[in-house]
Parts: sequence; C-alpha cells; structure tokens
Amino acid sequence: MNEQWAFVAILTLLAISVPLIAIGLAKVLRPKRPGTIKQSTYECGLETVGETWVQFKVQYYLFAIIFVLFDVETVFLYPWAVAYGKLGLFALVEMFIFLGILLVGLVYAWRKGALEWV
Amino acid sequence: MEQLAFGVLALLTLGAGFGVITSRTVFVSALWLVLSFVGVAGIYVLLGAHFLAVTQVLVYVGAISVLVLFAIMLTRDLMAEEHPQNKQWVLATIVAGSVFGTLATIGYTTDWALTWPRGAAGVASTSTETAASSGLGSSAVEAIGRSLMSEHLLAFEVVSVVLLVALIGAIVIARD
Amino acid sequence: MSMLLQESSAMRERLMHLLAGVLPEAWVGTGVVIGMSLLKATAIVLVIQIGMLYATWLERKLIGRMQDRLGPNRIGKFGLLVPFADMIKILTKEDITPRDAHSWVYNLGAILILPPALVGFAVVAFSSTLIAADLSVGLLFFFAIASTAVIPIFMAGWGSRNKFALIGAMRAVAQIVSYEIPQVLSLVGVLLLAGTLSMNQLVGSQGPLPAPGAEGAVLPGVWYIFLQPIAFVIFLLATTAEIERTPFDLPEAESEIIAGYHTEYSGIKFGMFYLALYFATIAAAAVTAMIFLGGWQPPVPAFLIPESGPITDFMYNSGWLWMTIKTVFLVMVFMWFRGTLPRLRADQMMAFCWKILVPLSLANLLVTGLLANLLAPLASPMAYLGAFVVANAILLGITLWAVRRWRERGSSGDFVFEVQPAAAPSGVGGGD
Amino acid sequence: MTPSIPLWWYLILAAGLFSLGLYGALTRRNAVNVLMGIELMLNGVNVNTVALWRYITPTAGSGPAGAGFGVDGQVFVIIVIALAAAEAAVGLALIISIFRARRTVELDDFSLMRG
Repeated sequence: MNEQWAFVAILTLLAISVPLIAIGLAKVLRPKRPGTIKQSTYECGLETVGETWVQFKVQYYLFAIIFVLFDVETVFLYPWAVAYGKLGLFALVEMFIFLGILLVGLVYAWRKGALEWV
Repeated sequence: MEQLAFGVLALLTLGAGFGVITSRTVFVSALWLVLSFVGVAGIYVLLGAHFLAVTQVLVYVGAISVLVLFAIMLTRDLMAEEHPQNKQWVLATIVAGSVFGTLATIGYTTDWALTWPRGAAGVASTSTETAASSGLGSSAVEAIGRSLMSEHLLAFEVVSVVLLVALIGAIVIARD
Repeated sequence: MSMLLQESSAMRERLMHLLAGVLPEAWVGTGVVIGMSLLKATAIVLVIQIGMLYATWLERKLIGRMQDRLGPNRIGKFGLLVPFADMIKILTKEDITPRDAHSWVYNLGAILILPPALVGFAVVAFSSTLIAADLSVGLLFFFAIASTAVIPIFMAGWGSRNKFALIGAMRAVAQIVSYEIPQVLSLVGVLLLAGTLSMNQLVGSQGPLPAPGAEGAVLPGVWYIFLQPIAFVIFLLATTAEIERTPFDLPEAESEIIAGYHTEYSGIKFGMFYLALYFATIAAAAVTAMIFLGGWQPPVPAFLIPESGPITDFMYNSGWLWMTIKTVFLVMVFMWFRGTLPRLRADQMMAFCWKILVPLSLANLLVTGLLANLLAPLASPMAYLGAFVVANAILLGITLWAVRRWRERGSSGDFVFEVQPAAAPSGVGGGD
Repeated sequence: MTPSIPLWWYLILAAGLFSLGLYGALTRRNAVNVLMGIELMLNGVNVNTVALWRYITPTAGSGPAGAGFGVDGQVFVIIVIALAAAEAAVGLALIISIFRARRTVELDDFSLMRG
C-alpha cells in the first residue's frame, strides 16, 4: 500500500473530524433556547410563501451538460499534455482534431443560445 | 493494511449502494450514489490505478452527480417523498440475486491464473505492492497519454464524436 | 529543513518502538504509517488553521486600509487577538436549526464543506522536501478534490428547505462547475511544458533548483507566469470564481438572496462555511504559487547561484520562506480584488466564462502546443521566454480586438460590461 | 509481510455493486433513480475491468518504458467513464424533457412508447 495515499485517507478523516469536534465543542459551550419564531425559515422576516423547493429553469441543466462534456475532455487532455514532450507534432494534430470536434459542440451551444443566462 | 483498507472501502461502496436503492427521497439517493462513487475511487487506488481514481472523483463525483442533482431540481415531483418501489420487487430480487450468485461463483471458483497465457500474470497476482513501486504510479499518466495517441487513437477520436453528439442531442432534447 | 527531516525519521523510529510494545508484530508497519500520517495531517491542519485565523485579520486590515479605515485595532496589539475573540464568539453562539430543515442533510452539509478545502493541502509543497504526499497525479488530484465542493453546497441548499438557500446553492454550483473548465484548461499549456502532474516536479521544472528525484536538466527553467501570462490571468480569475470571492461572489449576493446556500446556518455551523472559504482561499493561493510563481524556488536566476557555499545552502533550505511569501502575496491579491471590484451580474459572469475564458484558454493551448514542439530542440530558457512573450502578446492583441469588434456590433449585448440602466433585471437564479 | 488481497474479493465487490444497481434499476419507479441504478452497474463493471487488468493482464498494451506494465485496462475504463458521462447527460435530458411535457417522472406513467 502506498504510504502517500494512506496519508490522503487519514487527512480526509481528520478533515471530517475537525468540524465534528468543533460542533461538539460548541454544543457544550453555546446556549440553547429554541423558539417557534426563531426556528422558522429565514426569509427576511416575511412568512414563507408557496413551496420551498422552487422549480428551476432548464438553463442550469444546459450549463451542466456542457460542463460535463468539457470535464471529460480534460481527462483526455491531461495525459496527452503530460506525454506531449515525447510524442511530437502528430499528437498535436490529433488533439487539434479532438478539440475541433468538441469546439463544434461549443459553437453549436453558443449559436443555439444555450450559453445565454436568461 | 491493504486488507483493512479494502474492507473499509468495500463496506463504504456497497453500503452506499444499498442506500441508493432503499432511500425514499431521490435527493438522498443521489447523495448515497456520490458516496458509492468515492468508495470506488478508493478501490482504484488500492488497485494501483491512481489516474483512474482521480478521474473517477473528477468525472463521477464532480460532474455526473451534478447532472443528477440538477435533473432532480428541475423535476419538481422528485422533491416529495414517495413510495420508492414498483410491484416488480419479488422478480427483481430473484433476478439480481441470481446474477450476483452467478458472478460471485464464477469470480470465486475460476482459476484466473490459467486464463492469461503470458507468464506475467502470476507476478502481479501475488502482490499489488508492485503497483506502487514498478512505475505504474509515476509514469502511468504519460503512458496513458501515449496509448491514447497510438493504439487507442480511433477510440479516442470516436469518443470526441460521441461527446459532440451527446452535447447536441442533450441540448436539443432538454430545450424543448 | 534537513533538521526537520531528521526529526521526522527519528519520530518514526520512536513511534515504531512505541507501537512494537502494544501491537502484534504484523500490525506495527500499519500502525507506523497511520501514526505518521496522523502527525503530518495534524501539523498541516494546525498550520492552515492559524494561517486562516490571520488571513481573516489580514483581510480586515487590508480592506480597512483600502477604505480609509483602521481595521481591527482594539484586542491585542494591532488587533492581533481579534481572530481568537472571533473564534470564542462563534463557539459560544446559539446554533439554530430551522424546524423545516431536513436535519441530517442540513448538518452533514456543514461538516462536509470542510474536506474539499482541506484535503487538497496533501499535495501542496511547502518546500522541496516538505510535501505531505507527492502524488504522481498531484495536480489533477487537487482539482478533483476541489470539484467535490459542489456536493456539500447542494446539501446545504437543499437541506435548509429555504428558497434562497436553494437558489444560492444552484447558482453556486452552476458558477463553480462553469469556471472549473477554464481553470483546468488554462493549465494544459503549463503541463505541456512541464510534462508531469507531480506538484514537486512541476515546481522543480521552473528552475533554478531541481526537485528531488528529477532527471536531466531543468526545463523550461522559467516561472510559468512569464511563459504563460494569459493562462495565469485565466487561471487566477477562474480560481477566484471557484472559491466564490468577489467579484464572483454571486452565490452569496446578500442584496438578492440573503446569504446564499448558508442562509440558514448560524453559530459554529456558519463558522464551518467561513472556515472553508478561507481554507479554500489559502489552498488556491498556494496552488497558484506553485504552478505559476515557482513555489519553493528562490526568485533568483540560475547563473547567480554558485556551485556550493553558504548561499547555495541557503537557497536549497529556504524553500518554505519563498513559498510562504508567494502564498501570502496571492492571498493579498484575492483581498485586493475584493477591495476594488464590484460584483458581476449573473449573466455577465456566465458569458465571461464560456464566451471569453474557455475559447481563449483553448487558443492558448494550441499556441503553446505548437511553440513547445518548435522550441524543444533549442532547450534554452531564454528561447522559451522570448517566444512565449511574443506569442502571448499577439494572442492578447487578437482577443482584445475580437472583444472590441463584438462590442461594436453589439448584436446580443453579450460583451457589454458597462452598467446599462435599461438592461433587463439581473438574472435571478430561480423561477421558471 | 501482509498478504495482499486475492482477486476474488474485488470480483465479488464488483458483482455486488452490479447486482445492487440492477435491483435498483428494476424496482424503482422514478426515472432518475433508475438511471442511478444504471450508473451503479457501470461502476461495478469498471471495478471488474480494473481488477482483472491488474491481476490477469497487467502487461496488455503499451506502458511506461521498462516497467513491464501496460495501461490498456485503464484506458478502457477511461473511455467507459467518458461514455457514461455522455449517457447520463442524454438520459437525464430525456427525463427532463418528458417531465416538461407530461409533468411526471414515474416510469409506469410513461406509456408514450406503447402508443
């Protein structure tokens, strides 16, 4: 087992336990006087109107799609970039093609107005 | 130590997977799914596939889960608690159970060392420790890059076309 | 530094002896690994915690000065004890959980907001030998960890069962994921030149000193901020958006959606979000320093460092000093942004990301790819420097020209960044 | 010297993940949940692929020079992950589109296909 990854695991556990400790400590120290008004949903003092879980517009999802596909693209780009020094010009052409095809997608999204935040 | 780590990760992955299929709220299901993805990333680390582990976190935890969560937010029905299962659960239990039984039996009983003719198989199956020491870690990223640019070039370029089609298709479908 | 290393191996010895008495023999190795990791992790958390406390103090002082105020000056000399007073205050404040909240998702959101900001420090090289885990995929690891921050944000927004919290969470996630793309794309150019994802090797490739375990000559041997100035600007802006600092702090635009996804959190749970913001700021500054400003490299050209002698020793052993200076400088740059710039509008922010930063980083990538190929046989830092400065200047010129043209045509108003009184109301996130 | 993990541990974990996903995909009424089940199945398959690559065919494909290892297994999984991302994007877009037209995400109500 790689010691470095063991460290990552331990750091993750520690990072989760730090807030647990802090919240536990605060539980001992802080006052606790709950009240009906105090525990109501905070909307600048007004009563909550309508459903809390509002429905969102589809624009959010369009951005998420474009993001996911470009994120996947970076997964291919990073190994390519690391290996690039030993690959030469042909690899650059291959990556041009890959990026070109994806750029068509970005241009399409742009032209169709999927990049407009309305 | 490896076994300990495997035990924890397997418990995490399968437990979270169980959470996905049993929780009553879709949003909570999605959270369990994310935890399961993290567990799988840990399994990849154990297997010496470090780049894959990072990719798993980047794509599954950081991206696909965002898609799922956005989709949940966009479809209001999903907010409510619901009766999660349909009437097929008896049948589904039988199917899933028998699939698991078959796969597990095959996995356990097959003498895997015989299935790969090359001599190297025995070396790797005795120890995963070689993964860290033999350069699988340090230069694997570069090797993946070279592999994508030579042997798997076709797959690589086809992936870009698939991504393009998915992008255009998803935009067209989701917009109207 | 070497003293610290000796100390660390001595500590390992002592730990081994200690554990040998308690654990069965087969478990001693495991115990030592876990124990050493715990020690290192605790040290990192403590250092970052103190750094965070003084970052809040520094931010108040700096912003105060920028606004012609004094800033905190009452508790301790120069108000140096104010962060501790804050800590006590936040620990003893009442912590209100809204009645309607989905209780465990709500609480877990406040807990899980911290790991994405903290775990990234595993790959931060405080000096050439002081790196907790020099992973072979370090750089990508950092961004993978940072990208998981969207999950606790969603949990906070959804778990609070508050309209504004949910809208804030949706906005925050949309912003974080969008700016992640230019952030990672802008680095591909750097990776092309460095040829490694390991943080220590990445810093080592910027010269003058090689990283431990490096093979061959140090190339390109120049800080990447000089080779990739456009990438640096893109990265800095995208990072500012990633950690939701002004001018990209729309998710918590208090005039529109109260405080965004942490509206319903109070007391120590709000403190966790506050902590995570500063941790993420320090982490972002540290990583930017390592990628573009040469991390632990001394700011001295290679020909000024003699072969041996006290100066050379100092250069090799003072990595932590340079790293700290660079990190603090970048943290101050983030604060300076906050003191200077007004908040962007939601639609401007998204347009800026997808229509300017992403295409520009792709163009930069292609130019860098071509140049790296042409310059590789020359193998001289000066050739790299000259070629890249010229190329970046040309690229910048083309970009400015293109943006100006778009603005003049003004067809969709995408690139009009001036305030327009007649413009549509700012794109509030929610509602259909 | 701690003994390392036998291969079948990984295979059973993968089988478990796959079966859980299958069960979820078969029983949930909610389309998004079904998609989550499919993602779980894909993850099971990926774990299987990586484990078999690691133990059985570690030399397949080109690898780091002199290391005696290939990276074919990892490359396969990277491509599967890319395709899974595309699948999720289109699948969820379909669900959103159907929801907008019919205000439901219950699969039993999707009788569109039956005409």
